[in-house]
Amino acid sequence: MQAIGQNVRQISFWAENAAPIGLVALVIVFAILSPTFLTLGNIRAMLVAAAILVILAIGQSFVITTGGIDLSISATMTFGAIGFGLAFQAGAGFWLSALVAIVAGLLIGLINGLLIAKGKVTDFIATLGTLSVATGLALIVSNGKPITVTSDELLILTSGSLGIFGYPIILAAVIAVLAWFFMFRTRFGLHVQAVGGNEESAVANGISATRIRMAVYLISGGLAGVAALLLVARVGAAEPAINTQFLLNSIAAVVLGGVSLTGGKAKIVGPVIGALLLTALTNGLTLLGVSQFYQPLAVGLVVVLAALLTRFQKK
Amino acid sequence: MQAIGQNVRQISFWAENAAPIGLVALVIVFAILSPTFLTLGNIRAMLVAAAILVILAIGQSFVITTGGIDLSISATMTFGAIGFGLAFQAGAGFWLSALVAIVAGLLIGLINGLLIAKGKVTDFIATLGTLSVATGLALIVSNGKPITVTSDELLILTSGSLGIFGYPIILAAVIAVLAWFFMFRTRFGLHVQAVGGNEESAVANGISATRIRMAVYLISGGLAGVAALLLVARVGAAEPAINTQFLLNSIAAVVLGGVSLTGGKAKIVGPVIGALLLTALTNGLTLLGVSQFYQPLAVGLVVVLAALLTRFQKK
Amino acid sequence: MTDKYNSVPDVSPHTGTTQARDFILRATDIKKSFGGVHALKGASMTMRRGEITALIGDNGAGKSTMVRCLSGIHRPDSGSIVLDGEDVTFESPNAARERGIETVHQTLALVEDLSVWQNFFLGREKTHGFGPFRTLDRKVMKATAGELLKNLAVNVPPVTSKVRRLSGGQRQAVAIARAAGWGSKIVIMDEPTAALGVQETARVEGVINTLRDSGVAVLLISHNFDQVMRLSDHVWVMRAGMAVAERRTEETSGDELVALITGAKAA
Amino acid sequence: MTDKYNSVPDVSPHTGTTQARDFILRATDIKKSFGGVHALKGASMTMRRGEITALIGDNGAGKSTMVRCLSGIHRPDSGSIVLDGEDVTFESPNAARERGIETVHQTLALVEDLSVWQNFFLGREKTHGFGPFRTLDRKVMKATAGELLKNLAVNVPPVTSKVRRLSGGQRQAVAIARAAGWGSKIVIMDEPTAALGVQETARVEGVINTLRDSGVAVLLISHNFDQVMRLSDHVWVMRAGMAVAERRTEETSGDELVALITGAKAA
Amino acid sequence: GCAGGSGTDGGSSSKVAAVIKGLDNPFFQAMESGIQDTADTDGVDVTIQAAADIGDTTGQADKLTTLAGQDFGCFIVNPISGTNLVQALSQVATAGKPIVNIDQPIDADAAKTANIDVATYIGTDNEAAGGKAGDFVLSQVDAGSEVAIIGGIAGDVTSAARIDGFKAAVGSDLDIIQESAADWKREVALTTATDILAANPNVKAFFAANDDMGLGIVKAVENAGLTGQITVVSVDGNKDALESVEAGGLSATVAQYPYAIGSLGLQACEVATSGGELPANIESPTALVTSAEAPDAIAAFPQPFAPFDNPLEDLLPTE
Ligand SMILES: Nc1ncnc2c1ncn2[C@@H]1O[C@H](COP(=O)(O)OP(=O)(O)OP(=O)(O)O)[C@@H](O)[C@H]1O
Ligand SMILES: Nc1ncnc2c1ncn2[C@@H]1O[C@H](COP(=O)(O)OP(=O)(O)OP(=O)(O)O)[C@@H](O)[C@H]1O
Ligand SMILES: [Mg+2]
Ligand SMILES: [Mg+2]
Repeated sequence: MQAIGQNVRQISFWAENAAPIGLVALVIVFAILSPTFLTLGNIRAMLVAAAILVILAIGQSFVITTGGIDLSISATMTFGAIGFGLAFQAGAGFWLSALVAIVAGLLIGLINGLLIAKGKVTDFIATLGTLSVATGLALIVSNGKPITVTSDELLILTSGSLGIFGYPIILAAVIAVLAWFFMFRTRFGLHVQAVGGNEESAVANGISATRIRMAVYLISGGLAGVAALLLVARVGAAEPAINTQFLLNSIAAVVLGGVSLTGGKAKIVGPVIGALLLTALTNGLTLLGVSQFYQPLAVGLVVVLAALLTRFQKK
Repeated sequence: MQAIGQNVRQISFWAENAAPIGLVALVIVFAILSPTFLTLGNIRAMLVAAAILVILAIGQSFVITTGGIDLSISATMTFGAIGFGLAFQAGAGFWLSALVAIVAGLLIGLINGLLIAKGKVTDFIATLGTLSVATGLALIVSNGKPITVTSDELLILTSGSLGIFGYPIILAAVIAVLAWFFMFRTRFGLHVQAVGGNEESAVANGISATRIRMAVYLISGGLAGVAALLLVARVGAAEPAINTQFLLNSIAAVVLGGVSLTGGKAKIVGPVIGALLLTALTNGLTLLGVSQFYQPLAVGLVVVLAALLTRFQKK
Repeated sequence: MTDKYNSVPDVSPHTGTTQARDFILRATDIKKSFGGVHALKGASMTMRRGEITALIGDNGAGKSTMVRCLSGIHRPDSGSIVLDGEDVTFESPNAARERGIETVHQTLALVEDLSVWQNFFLGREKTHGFGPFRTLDRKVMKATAGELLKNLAVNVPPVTSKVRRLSGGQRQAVAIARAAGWGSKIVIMDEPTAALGVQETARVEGVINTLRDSGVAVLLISHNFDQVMRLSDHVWVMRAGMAVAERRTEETSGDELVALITGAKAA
Repeated sequence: MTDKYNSVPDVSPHTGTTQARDFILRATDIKKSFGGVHALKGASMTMRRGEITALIGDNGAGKSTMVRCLSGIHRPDSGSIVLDGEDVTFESPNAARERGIETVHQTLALVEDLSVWQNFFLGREKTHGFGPFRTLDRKVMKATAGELLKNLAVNVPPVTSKVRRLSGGQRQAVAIARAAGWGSKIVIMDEPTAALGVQETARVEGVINTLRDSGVAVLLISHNFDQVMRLSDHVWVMRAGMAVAERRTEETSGDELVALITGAKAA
Repeated sequence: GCAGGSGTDGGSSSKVAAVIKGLDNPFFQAMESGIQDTADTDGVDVTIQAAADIGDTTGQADKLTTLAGQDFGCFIVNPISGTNLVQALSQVATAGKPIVNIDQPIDADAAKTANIDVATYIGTDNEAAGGKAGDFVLSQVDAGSEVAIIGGIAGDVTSAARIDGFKAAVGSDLDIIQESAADWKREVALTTATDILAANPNVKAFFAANDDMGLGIVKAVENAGLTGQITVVSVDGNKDALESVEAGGLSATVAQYPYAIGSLGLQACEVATSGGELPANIESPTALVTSAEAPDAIAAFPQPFAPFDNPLEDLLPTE
């Protein structure tokens, strides 16, 4: 107790925990302002809504831990969704189509990995390129038309739940637990952190930076494929439109979660909470009936404030 | 002649000059495929269309030279355009309204500068925040409505020309020359490069990294304000729409121009050519009647290829 | 031999004659913390005109922090610096340089992507013209930089080549020539030969002697006792953020210095 | 005394008795270029069982490049490395380590954001469990790291603290303890004491002697002649990418070594 | 704000929630005004939310889900795509609250699968709107003339419907030389149109999927000095487009009267909450506005300029 009390007085305590503190603060404010906010129904809805962003943020977190960035993540999700839609339309059934979505995501991840790890192209530019490429491919293969998908499995995925936890957020939670396990309890995760912290030293100790980089972009692509499933389930169709919002939000969630963009410091819980925070923010603003025009302003201010806080983190 | 001949055999020659080589290659390809491409009319139109991107790329180039990035640049332009529109609507006249646009851009630049230079917030996150903030502000103050602007001065700005050079591209060229002068012939420019190259060393030599960073974000914001003028002149209205394309293209232009995202290496001509290249690419694809679906793919491939080339640059 | 830690050595007991005005620099009771780390806990030291003063101590003793305080990079939390009899506070590295204190930092403080001449004049470039259109006087700067480098380097690099292309020794030469080239009163060198080979080390030691002979006071930080004994006139010993002892070089020995550094000998 | 540059010293003339099997390592005619820079132009050298071999030379002579070739970071463009009588090529640093070559790099090769024990086992972590769910055996690794560090450091840092928080001396201790702790045949140390204070340097020299006494062959790169003369049994001299001379330490002097390094003396 | 409601708590509230497309487009702003103004006149408490932009399918669904948990008596939805709101709506349907679908129709199959019963659909067939534009172009240019189409973001549903309608109407009578995407943006459309004009000097007409892009094309035509020689038609009927039609810039716009759609939507909710029966489909007025009709249209803006028989008039609860 006392230890915590002491901690609280230090600014770095606030900085390390910007995301959970921000989340708690938001919850308190919204709970006071809106009676609906803390109802079970709304919490359930919020969690389901957060699932896609949580999964993307986890993928992004692996990439950012190595000091990279994946700008193609939401375009990859779109591409995966179209892959699912086409496979399903062709009669492949749910499971095979899901596989196609994930493979499509892995494909873009592979291209990113090859460009960045083997081709030594700057992450920013490589993924900016694949953003365009994935978008173009999604448009071309779908002929620019949304593909309506009606599948029992998808219906179960969207509407099923255990208590207040809908299946999407349960899937996201399972992924988060696995991600945490791999990041902090296996050699692979340690090597991801080492490459992000100091690539030269990692290489001198026999770690293959090339393989690690390949792996994180594959993870991010694969998770974008999984997110594509939830996306198709949620909107009931595979659409070739890009969801730019998801890209910026996935990065914001990771940074709000206390991960430095320079790499080397891994976090999984932080980005998950960051994603929840961003979702709660839009949810609360919607509940309060705040005009659409003020919402980007509010999101921007929260991001900037959280970033100002995180800078007091201990090195 | 011989020196050039020798150079041509070295891969770093191609890498250093990825943008001009790419531009020449594109021009040759398109000139063969489309008889219209090299007509005076089309060249004039292309140059005018490129002006906004050229100006944004120059602003972005200053920021990237310090190792930063300005994600808010296109949102700032939108905000500046709305500033112009509102001032003009309020009867402020062209020149005063233009001043308002530039001041609006400088304002966002100032916020970026304060957050990054004084607040030590990561550039990526700070400008991601101001992207949202500027977008929100533009929507709020304009009430989300486009503001039609009919001004003689704007008309002259869009339609006037000297030979095949329309006034917008002349304005962009003047800005490019000034930018080159300040970057390579003044203390300020040298200090920008020094801060980007090695901030600690620059500070140890008495350069104020804080002031330099403030300055580059102000430059980028101010130039976004100037670009806003051209945008309003071009479409005849100030619209609160977000122009994400301009953001990604401005960064792509700078990187195609051979500027490293890690900072320290300044270029002005490169980014200008990069901007021309991206404009020529869309122009050519449209002339050839390439399907809209294939255009993102083509742009993505060009970006990736150019990035693959630039990695062979000499250190 | 000084009476206590951090005594202010106005009149140094072992010479008996040194007057305050002989000290070109006197730093008194300097404190500096970084967050929870107290790098300097009230350190005092002096430098005399025309002498080479050595500053020695274990890793993390606070030598570089002291140097950074003297050269205007850090501002001490408390304490005073008297330069040439005048109380000074340095707002910036440039302020220190304008008062005649040049520094060769442990990290060299070069910008790799800039050329040799640009690094040479970094932060105090020569310009011509007026107002915002003052342009860099490139010709003059290149000529001056080339001139000054010639005295020092074994293989003089072209002044227009980027520092990135230089070898470690050449870089060190650029940093030292830069500091030595401004006709200043004090030159501080933080481990200037740590990574240098024999030939380069000999050159640098030559430059240090030349500086002294031309009346410049030199502060030399070094872990190399032979070098300290060979070059310096006076030695200050730091331990754990304090200056714990001083000696005339001719009156001490390598062994005594080791004992002072490790704390085996009190002061 | 060797007949020519880069002669392959199968039987070293000045001892007359050394047999090929006494060499634990023999690198022959190693070449390595980076773009246009020929860092190694056909350098040869040997190390003997249970001896400390010193490698000296000016800045940029190619010492670190040689070390990187021996430790699997670089793959030589040509040339052969014979380890314990067996021709080897190292695909990766791990391959070299598996064959018993440990290295303390000039840059230390630590990851600042990882803890001491994580750095200690970096690249060869101990795990338990099976398949993709093999987990790190944190307990064992922490204990081992703590144990090995205790022998070396003056102030032993807690094994769970991040390397970022350690002082320069502590970091060096971690890097050296890591290399020394694996019961290997050869330990290479690239300027292990360059930035260390007196106490730390003494400790490191102690470790080097201990390693030799336990039968490990040590390759020591150093600019410090006193250290080389004090510690080593055999000295190789590099100049401009070539090994230009070798001496038994007891048969040479600092002055001769300087002459060999600078090229004042032919070989 | 949403204070001062006349809603009764529990059971069937008379509060109305509306979720529409992105407000960064004047079309949807007019729709919002239609809903808000009507609510103000009728004393209904309404909450309006919009997607972040035209591509924000999930964001829109999230917003609807958020509102679905509150005590609204009726929901007005203008989905971005045919299916993106279906899942969120199933919750509304389960609670037995009426759903009024405006503008973009909800995919019928998906609605059936999810057991969603849409009280009424109000809107204009986007395909029909495109068709009207096509008919107009046919009447303006010679058969076999070259015509170019500029759509919204590649892959957008509304854009595709309008373009399909246009193509169906012109059939093989005109030569469609090119179809480009201009992201719904004026500046992009301007650049694209300029390029198309350069490549195809014989192009006689442009069709744009919304007014903003239409105005960009007008500007391109003007820059090329071809004003009056090239027919430019777009869809929406925004104020600045009407003004351009009047001034001789745009040749015509197919007005969809988003204000009227919004207004009808709210009235439909009033009918539904008071227990009235709604027709399954309500066709909101559309009209081709050429320079002849433009002054009237501007005068009546945002209301429809032509007399319009409101099918809900008689059904509305009397106060
Ligand atoms: N910027 C800083 N932030 C935090 N701690 C610092 C900083 N600079 C120095 N320190 C700490 O202050 C102490 C003194 O460091 P300093 O660099 O002055 O030592 P030094 O005597 O120069 O050592 P060395 O011989 O290794 O160069 C060390 O504990 C160091 O970690
Ligand atoms: N990765 C690299 N890329 C390009 N050049 C390199 C690289 N590594 C070393 N060199 C060059 O090879 C030459 C030999 O360098 P090396 O580091 O081996 O010298 P050294 O003998 O260790 O010098 P020092 O005493 O300064 O450590 C130098 O000219 C150096 O610039
Ligand atoms: Mg130091
Ligand atoms: Mg070396």
